Amino acid sequence: MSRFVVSNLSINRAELPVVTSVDLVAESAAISVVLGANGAGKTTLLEGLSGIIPVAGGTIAVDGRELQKARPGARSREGLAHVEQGRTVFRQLTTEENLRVSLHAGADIAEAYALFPELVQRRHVKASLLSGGEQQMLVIARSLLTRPKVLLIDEMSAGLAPVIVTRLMAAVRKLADDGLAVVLVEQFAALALSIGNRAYVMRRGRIVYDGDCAKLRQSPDELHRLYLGGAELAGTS
Amino acid sequence: MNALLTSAVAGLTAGGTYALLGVCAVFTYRLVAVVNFTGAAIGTAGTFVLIALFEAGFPIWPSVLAGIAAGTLTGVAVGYIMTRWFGEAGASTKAAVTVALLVGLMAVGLRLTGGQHPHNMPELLPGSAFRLAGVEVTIASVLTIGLAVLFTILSDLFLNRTKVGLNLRALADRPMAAELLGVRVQLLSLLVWGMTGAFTTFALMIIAPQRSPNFMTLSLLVVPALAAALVGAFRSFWWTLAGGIALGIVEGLASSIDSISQYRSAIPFLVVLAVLLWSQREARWDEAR
Amino acid sequence: MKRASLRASLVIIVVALIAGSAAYAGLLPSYWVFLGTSVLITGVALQSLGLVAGRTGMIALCQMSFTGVGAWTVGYLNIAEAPGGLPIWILVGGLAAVPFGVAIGLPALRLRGINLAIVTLSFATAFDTILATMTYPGQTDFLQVPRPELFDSDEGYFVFVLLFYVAIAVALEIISRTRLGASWLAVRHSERAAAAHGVSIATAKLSAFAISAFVAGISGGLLAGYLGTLVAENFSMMQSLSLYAVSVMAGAHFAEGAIIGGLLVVMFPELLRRLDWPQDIGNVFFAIGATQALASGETMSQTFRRQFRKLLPAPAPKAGDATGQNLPKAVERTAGPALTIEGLTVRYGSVVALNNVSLKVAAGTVAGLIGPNGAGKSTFIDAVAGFLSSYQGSVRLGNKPLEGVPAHQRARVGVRRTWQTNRIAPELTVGGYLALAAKGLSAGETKAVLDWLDCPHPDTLMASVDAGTRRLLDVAGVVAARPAVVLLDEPAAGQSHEETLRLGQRIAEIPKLFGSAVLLVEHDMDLVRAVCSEVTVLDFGQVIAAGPPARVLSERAVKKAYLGIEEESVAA
Amino acid sequence: MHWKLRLLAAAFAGIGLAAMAGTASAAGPTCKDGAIKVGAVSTVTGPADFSEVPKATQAAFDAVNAAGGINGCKIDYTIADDKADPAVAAQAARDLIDNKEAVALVGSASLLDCAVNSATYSRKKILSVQGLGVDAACFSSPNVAPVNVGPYTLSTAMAYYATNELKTKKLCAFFIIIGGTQEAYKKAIGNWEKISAQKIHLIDLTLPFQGDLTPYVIKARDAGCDAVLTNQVEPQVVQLIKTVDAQKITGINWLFLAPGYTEQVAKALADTKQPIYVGTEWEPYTEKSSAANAQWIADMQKANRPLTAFSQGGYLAAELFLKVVASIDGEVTRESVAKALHDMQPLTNPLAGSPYVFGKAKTHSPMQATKVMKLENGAWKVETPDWVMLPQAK
Repeated sequence: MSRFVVSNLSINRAELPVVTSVDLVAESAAISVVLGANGAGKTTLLEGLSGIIPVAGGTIAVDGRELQKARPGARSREGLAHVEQGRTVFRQLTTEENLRVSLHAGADIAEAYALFPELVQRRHVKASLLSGGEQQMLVIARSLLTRPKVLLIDEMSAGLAPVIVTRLMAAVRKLADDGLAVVLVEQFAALALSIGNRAYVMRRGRIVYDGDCAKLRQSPDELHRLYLGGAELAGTS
Repeated sequence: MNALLTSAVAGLTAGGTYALLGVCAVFTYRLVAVVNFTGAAIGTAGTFVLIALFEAGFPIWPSVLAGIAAGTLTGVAVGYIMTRWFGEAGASTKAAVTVALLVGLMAVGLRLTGGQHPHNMPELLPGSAFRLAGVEVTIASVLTIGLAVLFTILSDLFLNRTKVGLNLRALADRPMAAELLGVRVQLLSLLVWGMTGAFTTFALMIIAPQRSPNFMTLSLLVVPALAAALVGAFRSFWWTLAGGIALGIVEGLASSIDSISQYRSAIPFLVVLAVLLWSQREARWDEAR
Repeated sequence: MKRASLRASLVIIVVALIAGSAAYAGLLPSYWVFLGTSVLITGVALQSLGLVAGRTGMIALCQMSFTGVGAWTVGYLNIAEAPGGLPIWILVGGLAAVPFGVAIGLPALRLRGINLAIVTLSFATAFDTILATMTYPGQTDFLQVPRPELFDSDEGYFVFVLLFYVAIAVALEIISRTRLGASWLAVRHSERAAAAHGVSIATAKLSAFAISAFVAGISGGLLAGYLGTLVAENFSMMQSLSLYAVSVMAGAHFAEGAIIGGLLVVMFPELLRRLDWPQDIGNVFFAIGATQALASGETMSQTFRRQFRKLLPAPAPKAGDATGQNLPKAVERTAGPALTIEGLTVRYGSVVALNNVSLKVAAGTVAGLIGPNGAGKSTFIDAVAGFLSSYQGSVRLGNKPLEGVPAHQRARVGVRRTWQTNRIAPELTVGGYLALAAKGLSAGETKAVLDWLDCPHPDTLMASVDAGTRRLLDVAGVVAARPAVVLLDEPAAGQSHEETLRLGQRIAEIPKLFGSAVLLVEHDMDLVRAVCSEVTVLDFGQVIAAGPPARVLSERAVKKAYLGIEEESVAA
Repeated sequence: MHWKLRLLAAAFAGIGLAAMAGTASAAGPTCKDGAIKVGAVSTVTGPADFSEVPKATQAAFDAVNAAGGINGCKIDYTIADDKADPAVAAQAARDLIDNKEAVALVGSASLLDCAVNSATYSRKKILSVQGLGVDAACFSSPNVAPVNVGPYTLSTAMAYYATNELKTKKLCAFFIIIGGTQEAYKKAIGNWEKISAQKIHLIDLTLPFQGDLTPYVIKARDAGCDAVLTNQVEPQVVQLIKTVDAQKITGINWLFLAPGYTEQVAKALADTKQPIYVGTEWEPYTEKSSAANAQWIADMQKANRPLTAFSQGGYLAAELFLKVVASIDGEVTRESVAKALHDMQPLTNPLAGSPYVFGKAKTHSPMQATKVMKLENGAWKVETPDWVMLPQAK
């Protein structure tokens, strides 16, 4: 059973603190949802976790192994997978080639096709020609083939039609049920909360809410306030 | 007319060289995003290792292998500098670094090889392949063109048929995404540098006897090579190949016309200018800036 | 002339006076005066390279070719016994190099970075072969380029060269503080951002190349008088390459950087000779130095400046040298729509980024444009400000259609924008940035605009300004130009809650104080609610709601766009 | 004709020597601080290495110093490297003149010393006994007189040899033009046309310093040249002949200048059947048994210096300079050395075919004789045991 623990993490961008003192936990077979409006620091947080940008302070640990100093490649080999926002497929490569890049020993491409059967008939199509939803499936499937323990997913739903988003959310839930620890960053709160276990809400680089997903779903006003601001509109929390 | 044809054929040797070096430049640019001004200098370093060993009395083919190894190592060394300190830098900065490295490499190279001091460069494959328009087309010139074609085909096969090639293409497409998937980015980059180092070295070994083997003049073959690479827009191997050969032929033609013959070395400049003005007539804004 | 440039120029002149009189009074041995002259001539060449490579950021590998043009011209004028003597010939030599500079600069309008490096290197090669076939005029007849009588001795010629050096250094110092100088730095940092301030990229690049070639030509003329006769090797490609390495290493766009570079070029061989070491170590050293400078991102001049600043107590910004009261007068605008967009559609290949979007911003108001990620907000601003190569629909400023007007012209006629990411050149001062953004702003007005937004003193270097404040400076820049319409792209991103509240108040004041209508793209709903009178909501490139913020933000479609699904399912 | 000239020269030299001997015993040169300071500007690093020239000069001076110097004056010799960089060359010359206070420059050998510095030498009134004049200015400056024939005179001489001895009817000339040598080579061919009353069949001044030579050899073949004269330096000589062989061209005599006369060239071209001739600057250095070389060989071997053509030049410059200094009566200064060189009588040395004289002329090209070598089976053979002396053009 894997456990992903982030404590007291701070990240600066261009000398400006963007993420401040974040504590976050993702358990095996569970989804930790990170919510927040744009500019709250969610993407920066994930980039710090996977090593794209350096962290200013704090620790990141997978099963007790501290990774905050390792390069992104090394973190990946330690079981940390990052699905970046913007559907970062290798555009010039076909679907199958995209999958083969990440194919680690012991993994099988069939697993990817099993998760997203839609991709089978597109296997020899250049990734740049896939639809947005297919591309998103491809990057999730791709990171799965690195045999991760922890899966970080950034803004999976951005720019996708709701029916696709629902499909993707179901797939992510299945991955968690199979034993992965998932950190799901989302701007669209409702669907994410419906599949998540633990919820975090970020605002201006800090965690302003840490609690149960189900509980947050019950109080849409609270969610609305955390999101769109304007405390005067919300009732008591 | 016949004289023109003769001089055009005579330019083939140079053309093959430009093509091969140009293809190597494109290979480097496509896979590690560096416009490499040290390309020819790296190969020259390996070539001079061959010359040194040969002059010291070692048998030729082992010396060739040692020379290629040296060229590969030089390429890896330059690549190490580029990936270690300039991995995240912009294309312009990377190009500026290779310009600075070229200055240093040439100084070191001239020092170690003694400038115009004559060297006994063994001809790897002497002789003439066939006669065309009254000109003996040498095996070496056929070989350089052949090697350029071979390199083009091999890199196609390598990139499209092997796992390492696949990883390289992924790396060139999205370096960060590749690294996030655990692809060993630095190692792969060094591999690219080593491979181009080996190929340029071999190319320069073939043509060095037909040029004056002087460290500086061989290093500066990078100018027509980059011109050829521009013809291929730093993307297409086949266009680069064609561009390099065409450049050699045009230079050959120019040397038969007395009035412009003296200014033959200006031809790469004109080609560069024309190609760029044409290919960039639409571009308005720098990418991402 | 501005105070700062006056001060810098004075420093240059005083240092020059001391050096000149020391040399002239014979305090230095003749040999050292000779070397000093060489340092200055190299310094002039380095200044020219610093201009194009350092300030504008273009890789120029043919600088010595321009120098050669100047030198050869002086040689011909000497043979032709042209009137005026050396000083005039040198200036003519400089002018003769200008067409070459412009000719190389012309492709640079379209080509950037690496391509320019290839062009200039192949030009240097081509020039090498041409020069090699041309004997220096007068060389075969031993006709030397004569020095002016007054400056014939070594000491005299040192003073002669010093005069040129100082004149060029002062001129470049002054130019660098004008809008033209700021535009070079801006183009280097971001061409788009420069165009958004109304800077013509063509003018900026061509002027840099032209002035650079002129200065390089002058250094060639000075060299002709210095050595009497020249050879092609003086201007070979290798010289250009090593000069480039030195300029990267020393930071030749700083006045002291050019001198440091000159000292390196001249004194290094001297040092090697005294140590009895081989001369070619020099180029290896320059190569390592340049690589190190590129890796650390800091040239020798910058290192020295940093060390020097550590030694001095930080100068407190002088308060009260300009009062913050007199904001520039608002431009009177007629009521009615300031900006009208109708049926705007943008396609990237098969993807439709904006679909038939219509929007009006009334003069004297602040309008908002919101929407989730990927809704097309930035594309919208790009289209309106002229940064897309094509779009369908119409954009009208007042009554004037903007179709076919390039970005920098749109900025000039009254559409100004800010950027999501910071694009201000870090080498600029705060005051220099405002001068770039708003033509003809007085010192008092500059200070007033800065005070209004709590921005730092005009003399502060941008590199030392934190990212949050730079975002405010973005806003200060566009409003100071007092355009008809200001497009603000997420100005509050990265600001604290308190700062955002303050920024909101300021944005609300813009129409009244500066006469500009504002279109605010923002994610911070508090801010939008606080300052906008009208809000338009985009989702998937379509307008899904428009109207007063209180009403729009409570609409179901908007909540759905932000929260992903219908309100009902959230409640369920 | 030739022997008369030589006799005359020998006679003059004899008179000069006698005069010197006479004065030397009377007073002889004196010096401040026991040293005569002499310098040389040479290309040591960079694209070429000519350091063997001044190093031979150094060896000759060392030998004199070891024997007690000239009249007790030791020679303090400084070699300055110019890296083939004009700026460094100018600096080096000024350093020698201003700081080292050299009285003369002896044994300099550089790609560009004369072109860059002869103006400085005029201004500073210092003379240079150039060990190896390379650029055209070495032969057209009032302050420089090289001890070698030089590429321009040698071009004329080789063309003269081609018409006189090889009976060439269609002589073609291909020249690399670098750094303003175009006029000098045109003049060299012009001189030959005057001497031989023939017209050059083809002259091409566009030979590339680097690059493929195939178009040029094809051009020579198609023009029907009997003989081709080129000024290529060592590596390109090999390149040219290899290109000619690759094109299977026969029936052309290939004439090169002194830079082609090296053992490396002979070795690299051991297999070729092409008739290859080179003109030497001095007595052929490969002739180890030649009497003319005896003294030079002995001195070089004593100093452990290699026996190259370059070292002949440096040695010759030193020997000639020493004789001139020995003739000075009084303190050896820049002025007295200049005066002695200006007033000197022609001096002969067995290494050279012509007597050396500096004199007051506006230009100096004292050496006018060469010996022609032919390449046979990887070794140089003397083709003309007697000097090929260039007659004065009418």
